Amino acid sequence: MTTTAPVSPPEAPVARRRLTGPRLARMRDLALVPAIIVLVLVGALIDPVFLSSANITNVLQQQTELSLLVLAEAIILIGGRFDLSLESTVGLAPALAVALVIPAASNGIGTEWASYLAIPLCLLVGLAVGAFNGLLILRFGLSAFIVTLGMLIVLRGLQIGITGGQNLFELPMSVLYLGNAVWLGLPASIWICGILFAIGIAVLGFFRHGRAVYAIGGNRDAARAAGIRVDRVMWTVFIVGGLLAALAGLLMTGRLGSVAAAQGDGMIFTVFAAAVIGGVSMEGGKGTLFGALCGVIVLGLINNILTLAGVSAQWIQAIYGLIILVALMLARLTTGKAQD
Amino acid sequence: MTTTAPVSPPEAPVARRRLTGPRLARMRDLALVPAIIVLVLVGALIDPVFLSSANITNVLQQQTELSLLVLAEAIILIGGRFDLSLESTVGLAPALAVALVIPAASNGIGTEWASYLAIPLCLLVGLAVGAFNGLLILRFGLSAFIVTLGMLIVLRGLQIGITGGQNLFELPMSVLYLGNAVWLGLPASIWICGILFAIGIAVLGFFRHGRAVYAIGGNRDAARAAGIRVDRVMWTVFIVGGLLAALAGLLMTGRLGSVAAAQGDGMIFTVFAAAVIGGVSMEGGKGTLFGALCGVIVLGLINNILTLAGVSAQWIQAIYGLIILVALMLARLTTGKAQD
Amino acid sequence: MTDVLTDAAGSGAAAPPPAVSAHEITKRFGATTALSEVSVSIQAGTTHALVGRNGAGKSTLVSVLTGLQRADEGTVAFGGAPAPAPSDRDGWRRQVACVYQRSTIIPALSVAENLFLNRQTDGGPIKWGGLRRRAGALLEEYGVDVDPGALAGDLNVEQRQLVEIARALSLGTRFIILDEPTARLDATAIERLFGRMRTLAAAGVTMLFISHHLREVYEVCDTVTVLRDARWVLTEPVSAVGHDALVAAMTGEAVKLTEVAPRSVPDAPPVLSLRALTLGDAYTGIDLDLRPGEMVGVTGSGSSGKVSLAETLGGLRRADSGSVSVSGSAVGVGVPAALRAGIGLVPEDRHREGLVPLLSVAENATLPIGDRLGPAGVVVPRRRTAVAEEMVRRYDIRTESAAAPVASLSGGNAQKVVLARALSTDPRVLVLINPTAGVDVRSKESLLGAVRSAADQGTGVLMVSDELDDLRHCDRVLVMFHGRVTATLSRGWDDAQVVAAVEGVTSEGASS
Amino acid sequence: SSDTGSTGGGGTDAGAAKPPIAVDLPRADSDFWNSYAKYIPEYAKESDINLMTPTNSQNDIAKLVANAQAVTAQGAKAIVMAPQDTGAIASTLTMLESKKIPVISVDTRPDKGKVFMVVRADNRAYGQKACEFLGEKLGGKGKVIEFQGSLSSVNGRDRSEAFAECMKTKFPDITIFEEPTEWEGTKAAAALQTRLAQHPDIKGVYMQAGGVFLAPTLQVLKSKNLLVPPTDPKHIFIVSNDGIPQEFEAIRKGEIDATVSQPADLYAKYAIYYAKAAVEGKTFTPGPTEHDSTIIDVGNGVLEDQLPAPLVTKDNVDDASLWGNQIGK
Ligand SMILES: Nc1ncnc2c1ncn2[C@@H]1O[C@H](COP(=O)(O)OP(=O)(O)OP(=O)(O)O)[C@@H](O)[C@H]1O
Ligand SMILES: Nc1ncnc2c1ncn2[C@@H]1O[C@H](COP(=O)(O)OP(=O)(O)OP(=O)(O)O)[C@@H](O)[C@H]1O
Ligand SMILES: [Mg+2]
Ligand SMILES: [Mg+2]
Repeated sequence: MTTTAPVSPPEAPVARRRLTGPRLARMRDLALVPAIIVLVLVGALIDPVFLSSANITNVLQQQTELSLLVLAEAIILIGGRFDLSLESTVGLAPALAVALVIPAASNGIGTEWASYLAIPLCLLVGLAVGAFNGLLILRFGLSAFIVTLGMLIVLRGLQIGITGGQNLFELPMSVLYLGNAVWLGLPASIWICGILFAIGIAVLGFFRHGRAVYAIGGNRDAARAAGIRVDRVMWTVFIVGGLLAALAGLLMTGRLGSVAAAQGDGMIFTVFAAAVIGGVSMEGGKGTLFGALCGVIVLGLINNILTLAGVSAQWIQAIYGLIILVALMLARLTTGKAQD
Repeated sequence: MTTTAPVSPPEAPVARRRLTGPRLARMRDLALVPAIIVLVLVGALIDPVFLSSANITNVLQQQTELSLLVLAEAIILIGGRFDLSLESTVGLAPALAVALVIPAASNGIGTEWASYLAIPLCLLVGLAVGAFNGLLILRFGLSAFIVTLGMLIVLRGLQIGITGGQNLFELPMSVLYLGNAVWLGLPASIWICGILFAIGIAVLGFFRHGRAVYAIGGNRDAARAAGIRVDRVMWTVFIVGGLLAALAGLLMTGRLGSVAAAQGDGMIFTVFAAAVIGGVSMEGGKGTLFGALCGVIVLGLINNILTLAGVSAQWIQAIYGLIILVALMLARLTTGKAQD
Repeated sequence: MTDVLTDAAGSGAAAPPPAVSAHEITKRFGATTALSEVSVSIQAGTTHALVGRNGAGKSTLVSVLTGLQRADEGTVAFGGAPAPAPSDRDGWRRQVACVYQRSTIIPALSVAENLFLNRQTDGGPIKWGGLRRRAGALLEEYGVDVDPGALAGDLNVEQRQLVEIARALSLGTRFIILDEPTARLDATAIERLFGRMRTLAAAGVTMLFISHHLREVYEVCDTVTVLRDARWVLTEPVSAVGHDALVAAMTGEAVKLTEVAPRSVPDAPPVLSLRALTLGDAYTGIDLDLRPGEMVGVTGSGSSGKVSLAETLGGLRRADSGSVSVSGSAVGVGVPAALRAGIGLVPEDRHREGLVPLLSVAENATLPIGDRLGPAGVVVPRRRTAVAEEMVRRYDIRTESAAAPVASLSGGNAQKVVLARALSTDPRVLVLINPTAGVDVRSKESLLGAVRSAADQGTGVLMVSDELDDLRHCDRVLVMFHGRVTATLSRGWDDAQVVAAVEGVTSEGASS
Repeated sequence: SSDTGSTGGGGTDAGAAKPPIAVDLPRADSDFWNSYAKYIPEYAKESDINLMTPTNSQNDIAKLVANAQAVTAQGAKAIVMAPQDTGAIASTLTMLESKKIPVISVDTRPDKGKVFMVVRADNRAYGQKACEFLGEKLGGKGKVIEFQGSLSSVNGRDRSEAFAECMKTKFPDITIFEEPTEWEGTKAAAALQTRLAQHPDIKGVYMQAGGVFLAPTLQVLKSKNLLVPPTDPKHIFIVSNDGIPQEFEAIRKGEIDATVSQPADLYAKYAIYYAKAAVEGKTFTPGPTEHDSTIIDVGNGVLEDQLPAPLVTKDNVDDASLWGNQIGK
């Protein structure tokens, strides 16, 4: 005995009311915008100084080095890898470059190379570190976490070894320039970051090699099958990461007027926080540089507001952490998606 | 024209001489053993004191707190999650417990509860932190990385807020006891760690709920489809993690005789290093507690040897990092497997 | 289609060089030999079938032919010229396109980007609008109804498969490999694929087609190569080798496949009852009674709601309204409740929900019964191994040992582990979703045999499947269309009836 | 390009008419700096200045720079800071100088850049005093373990260098084990344990920061039964540094022998004093001051008021004027 249900007319297929992919992804990108708006409002209420162009410029300039590291880390994370050693490169690259250039009397190594070499040397160190990380991780198949953690320690150790733990403050003019110059009324470092982020967003959004990074992070085997030279692309990414970290070190050196022995120390946590708050996934293949930039700005605003509000030193850290957690929940609520 | 190969008789399938899975896994577990042997030999060469039972006991005791954190982190990592906030729990749990118990004159909060409550309170704080982390991550679907990073900051901030950034020196006897007692000729903390690791290894290796952690870390959806209560198991894991961190804090407090405002600060890097060196994967489902324990021992030996050798402060960090990298390569060579 | 078939081992000096030839390929993984001195050559313009049991080495040969893996010994040539260097991925991609057995879809990227991965643009920046339009046109051409802007991760298994096929076919290469493309497609989609393949063949494209459905081999292929235990066994025109001979070549034994024996179901109160079960857009008002020992098939086109229904029963989803009860008592929410009520599930996607790749076969198969393998939550390894070895034997799982990680198994064998897991709890109701996807003929038989014997012992079986061969084992078949059961076919239906009901064309003919 | 002048007037309403003075605290997790933080508002009230809510740079030079910029935007007329990283503050000082905002640097002397006054105790003197005390107690021979701070801290480096130099010249027969600790108690405890196993005849300890090293050191010695009165031949002589109440307590009990009291109260008092003087337009010249200290010119016109940092031993531990005896209890 069989039964037949009334045939429903061959109507249109079940409506697909779900948001389509890119739209959702874009939403996720903008997840932090409400948080930023809330922060700006709160800041303006707390102290009118907050909205002054001088203050905004300061906030932006203070975040430039962090933002370059976040740019580097975000690209590496999107490619499904990891680099902890960036924070040490921020210190070592300028320290080594400067030490090679300045006289021994100012804590240099004694080589006293021509001082115009400082910037190229600094970038070269960053490049070399990135390339070496890439070599160990990609060729020898070592864990990225552990290689770069080891490198984090080794590079910091090298810097202390080379400088004897001294700050270097007799800097060549070229090194000081970038961190201090003002172009068209804005600090040069803001321009540089802006331009690099624009390039990064364009490359990752609109160019084959940039998209390849997403593909690799999303599914390495599939990327390989699609003809992407996975190792070559990732090696480039590590090298770019090292270069960006060296550049960040250069900007920081210029801005602060010396290479501190602890320059960059402890930054990597903040770098990850900004990237992940900005929607870049630790699992690879997900997130955008725009989101990461929003993450950087959120952290910068929180810091600035806490300072302006004069929160007591005793509770400032707890409040800072709490605000980050709340910003995240906000982001979660607005996108409605679980994070990972 | 077609050819047909002579139908081979239904012979035995091609010999499969490959190492079977478990044997390989066990090899991976033992990956650090050569590194440990090399370190022991080097240590013995550098100073005969190295092999003295007093020194070995010292090395072990110094690693007890770290090892408890690694135990906690390894379980959480095997379950495919993350907890950065353990290092702050190490400080907050004993600080809060002690502050609730001691008089306000000694920087207490002023509640002056009975001092036998200190240990239970401390563990309770750890439990609560773990439960709260679990809640945010599992129920609200927030990213584990970012939740626990936020918590890391919040908890440290709470500790500074509650204690006003002071070290707590006036400790109740019960808190001092565990970090100092000697049972059967060995420090109690070594016994405690040994027993907890033994329990951990047994549970993760031979108990249903322990195996469930591996299944969850290996493939959460599959674990769910197989009837494992994924959220409940992981929540338990987070709570156990918090408890272990609180216990580590207790041992450290006892051993050092005070709750430093920065107690545990910066430990999480070392915790991850030990776990990952020990073969626990950041991707979940891989690694064993025995391996993690080996990782802890390797780091402890390196530290001890560097101290005994009297390496200059200037180069100690670089050398430390280098040795870690080399130990990794050794592990890589002996297992012959790529890491992740 | 070409009728001229040439000796695979090659004796035709006069004949044009084969489109592809693999010579004496040997490939080992550790001590496992996946391919042992296998030689295959495929004449240009033919459609060549590659068949063999699970784990015979078919996919390994594919990865060697596409340059993803390097053979330990032997050479590959395309059109007589040696294959590109291993690092020259573009070179390989000019020679061969492939639909791999494992998904190469990148979930976090859009469908359009997945289709044009690494060729989004000929140079210069990517024009996303144009890319989506091109993707839309391509998908339409292949009759795939998905939004090119959607995230690939949001597609269901079948849609992903269609996207992969569309991608491979659109690459414009003269040689295309399809590794079990039909395993996850329903009948209409398969028909569309075959139509497409015939057009390509007519245009002179060479194809290597892998499937466990021998009927499909006869339908679209010109020649067939059989692999067994990593060795080449035969290469023949399909017309020259009968079904039974093919099975014999694959299995190495001349035992015929058994016919589906008729069975009777004793009258008894239902073991599983669904009442007005409804879930959002997926399905509406499902009523069903399943008697102990009864095997009920459920089929329907993509998005008919059949999978959601099965997943609801297994506890993976939660219905909005309606009730599910086993032997009269209501089933709670979630997988543990379903297991407790006695419902076992073989989920749809073995990679996603079926298996924990790093754990051993034994452990995967015994995940739900950890509490029965020792006292007080202890899992006694010896007992687990014993139980697992029994399963390996009963379900004919090809593995080195029960302790091998399940990730090292071939697709079909992995599927058997999932079935073993579902049956490990001795369920009163067994719910299966596409249980034989990717399973070889002989294994399929043993797998369905295991299901049948479970049914014979009183387990109610609900089998969601697109495969008529599976459905033939069922006592009745429900056809779903847009979330409703639109037809019920009792034993004795013919294929056309099912296809018609699935298409929603008519259901009158289905009732008796 | 900015308009900082127009938006002044943060801080408390009470002293709205007076120019606001900003204070940045270097960290909130050390007893010493917490005491300093407590003294700041006290002395501010006493000297009747308009103190803005103190900021805290959490031992992070980048935060210090950010804070300096923020308080400048809020209209601060003088800034008191304690840059723990003395090199990296140079550009900020230049910026502040260009805005005519005087800076009082407490505890550290910036490597470069203009400051109104450095309020500091001589860290080299700390190392020197510790060396002389230990050398004397040990009779010029034996083994001493030194818990150094961090190489990247100028104060730590000054103490280490002065200690090493003094030992080398005055007590060449004393062996020093220099232990890098990064200011971490756990590292010090581990090093002490290891060294005691290696050299059971260690007779002296110099710890560069009592706040972090005191409790761990005592705990290790206690577990080795080495915490005995100075009369016992097994006694290990310990010199600490900071002058927190717990160190005094330990001195009274005979557990440690001396500490160099780093004057948290005077730091706060004279930081406020010079900040007030700076906004009032006063100037100073090198030479002795009326508060038992000397102002010296350390070069480039930078003046440094070197406050006294007394060595506290059993003899003077109950001196009520020591800051460690004024708080807590
Ligand atoms: N990467 C690998 N590492 C180890 N063993 C492997 C690997 N890939 C395949 N094998 C083994 O090689 C053999 C052949 O596998 P292959 O995937 O080629 O089989 P198949 O014929 O495609 O089977 P199916 O029909 O199930 O897809 C199997 O025993 C499999 O376990
Ligand atoms: N929980 C849900 N809420 C809303 N819509 C859903 C839900 N689950 C599934 N759907 C939608 O219901 C429709 C039917 O989905 P389902 O996966 O059950 O189809 P199916 O018959 O199994 O298809 P296939 O054969 O391709 O696997 C799809 O359009 C799907 O997007
Ligand atoms: Mg296959
Ligand atoms: Mg489906």
